[in-house]
Amino acid sequence: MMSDISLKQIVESIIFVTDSPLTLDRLCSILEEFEREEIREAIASITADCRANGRGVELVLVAGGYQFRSRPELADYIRRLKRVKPARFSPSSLETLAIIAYRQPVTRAEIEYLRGVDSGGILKSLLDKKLIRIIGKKDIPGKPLIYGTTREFMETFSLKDLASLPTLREIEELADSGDDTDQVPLPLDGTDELF
Amino acid sequence: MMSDISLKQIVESIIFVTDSPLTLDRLCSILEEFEREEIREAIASITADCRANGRGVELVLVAGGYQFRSRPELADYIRRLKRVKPARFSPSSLETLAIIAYRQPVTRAEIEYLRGVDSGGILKSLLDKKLIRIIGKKDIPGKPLIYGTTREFMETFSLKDLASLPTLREIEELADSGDDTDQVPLPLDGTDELF
Amino acid sequence: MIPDPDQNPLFPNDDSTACLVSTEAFEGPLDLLLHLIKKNEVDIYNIPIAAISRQYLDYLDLMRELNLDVAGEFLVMASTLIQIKSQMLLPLSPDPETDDDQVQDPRAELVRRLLEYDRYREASALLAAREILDRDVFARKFLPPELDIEAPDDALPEIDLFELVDAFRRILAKAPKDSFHEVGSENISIADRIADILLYLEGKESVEFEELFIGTNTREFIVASFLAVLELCKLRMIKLSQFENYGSIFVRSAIIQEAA
Repeated sequence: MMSDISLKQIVESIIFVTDSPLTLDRLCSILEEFEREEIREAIASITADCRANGRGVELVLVAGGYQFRSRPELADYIRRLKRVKPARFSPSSLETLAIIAYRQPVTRAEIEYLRGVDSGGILKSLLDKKLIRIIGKKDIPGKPLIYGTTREFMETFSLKDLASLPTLREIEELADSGDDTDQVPLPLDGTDELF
Repeated sequence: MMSDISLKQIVESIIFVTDSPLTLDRLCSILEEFEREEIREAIASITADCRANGRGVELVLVAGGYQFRSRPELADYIRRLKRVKPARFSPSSLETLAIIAYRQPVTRAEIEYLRGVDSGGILKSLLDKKLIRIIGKKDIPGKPLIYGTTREFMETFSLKDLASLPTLREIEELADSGDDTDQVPLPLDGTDELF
Repeated sequence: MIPDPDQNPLFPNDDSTACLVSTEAFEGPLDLLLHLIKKNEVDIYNIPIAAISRQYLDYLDLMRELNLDVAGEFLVMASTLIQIKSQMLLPLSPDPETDDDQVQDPRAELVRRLLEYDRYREASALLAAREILDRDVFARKFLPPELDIEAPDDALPEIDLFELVDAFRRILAKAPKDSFHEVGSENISIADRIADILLYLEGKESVEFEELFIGTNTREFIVASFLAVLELCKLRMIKLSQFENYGSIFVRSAIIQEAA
């Protein structure tokens, strides 16, 4: 065992990075060079430290495993984080937005023809986000709605005008230029690093 | 303010549960009832505690924000846990990243002139990994795309900000060359591709 | 640098092709040249071009013998080297383009590129040595379940431009082939003009055709405006009318406005 690394630090960091409670069994199998009893002691010591030092998180046993959790008294503060979580964009919204950006003015039927699936729900959500707008209705039978992008769309992507959208050809050039993506040669024993 | 809850605990738990580095600005907006200076002090105190108490994690400043990260000495143990392969970078993607990081905003033609090889595939793969992004188009004939690094790049390489990239040695001036600075404009006319 | 005892200092003899170069893959011609310069311990500001070129070409031969593909970039560099070599044979004369007596060394640009390349290679080593996330250091990249909620519908998305274009590229790759035309920058500026024209027509009974061309009077603008009008006609979003031969053309919107 290395001199300035303690088992306690190892256990703490392993539990820290894991997204679900870690059982003692699993910890023991990962740290097979340590005794089960040592690992149990390390956990107890970390738990005690969190309390003694007035930490904002505690090590708790949930669902049979160990996990760091924020102290329940702090819940009110933690909840404030909710509001600032940025929206993630689903691949289908991205697809739909891309079609509208590049083919505007475009009707729902044209979008669905390109995507091959119903896109009503996604159009609704893009309208809610103010990334697209209804330009009007086409004066043909059925009077389909016509969609285009908004000023908010330009701001989101920091675009001066639609002409500053990269052209498809520019992206295709990247994709086509050889297969020399950075495929790393396979390491012989699967563990060694490149550098 | 509640009696047995300290700002330090609040700050620790908020940074702890967030999945990306938290800027001081955001912390201040979440905790608007506290002074910026108090919050700054809490961060400094947590940072010092992590060191003094021999913790397995440390509080670091990356990409302009604060994040808890495992200590580098513990990497061997944590890797045992992760089923995912550790981040790997081929020499060519590192070379390309370095050029983009130090010269941004930079065009593909400039990158290829500096590297001496076609770099389209690598650019595509770095874009896919979100380590670089398209900043816009250069206002020269042909309007080539210009590239820059992302927040993810700074997070990945543990950089506080772009200014903290390690300084490169100056190039000794050639005897017969003039008054160039080290950011020499490349002899490209902007339109022609090198390869 | 530690001299390699197997290698003679500087260049053994002119016809030697036995200059052993390791077969490790080089990143490119600049990488290979730097390797040769360092291996021979020559001054980068005073490269013996003849000798280095010979070794460079030997290496390319070796690659071919080993049935390795010699990328085009290596060949381009080979011809650059040969060109420099022949320029070196001529007496150095002052550059006729400039007034001063400065003599341009034919190697100057190559040297600059090599130095610059070496510098970025060093930079990439510095990057590689940093504490890399998910290799040396690890962070929590997940939110506790109680915070991991869908963002509200009107939240601003976090996407970048490349994702958007790449999504479009993927769609076109799998879309029916007859459904699209090349999207070039001219088409995009047409899209801009279409949006502008529709906005201009909004709430107006009709406008004169020429009015749509008022703006920056570049050729590009006029062409884009014209194509935009054609496209809008084709889409039946505008209607054109003319009341007398050679008279003014009037444009009106054929869009039924949505009640706001």
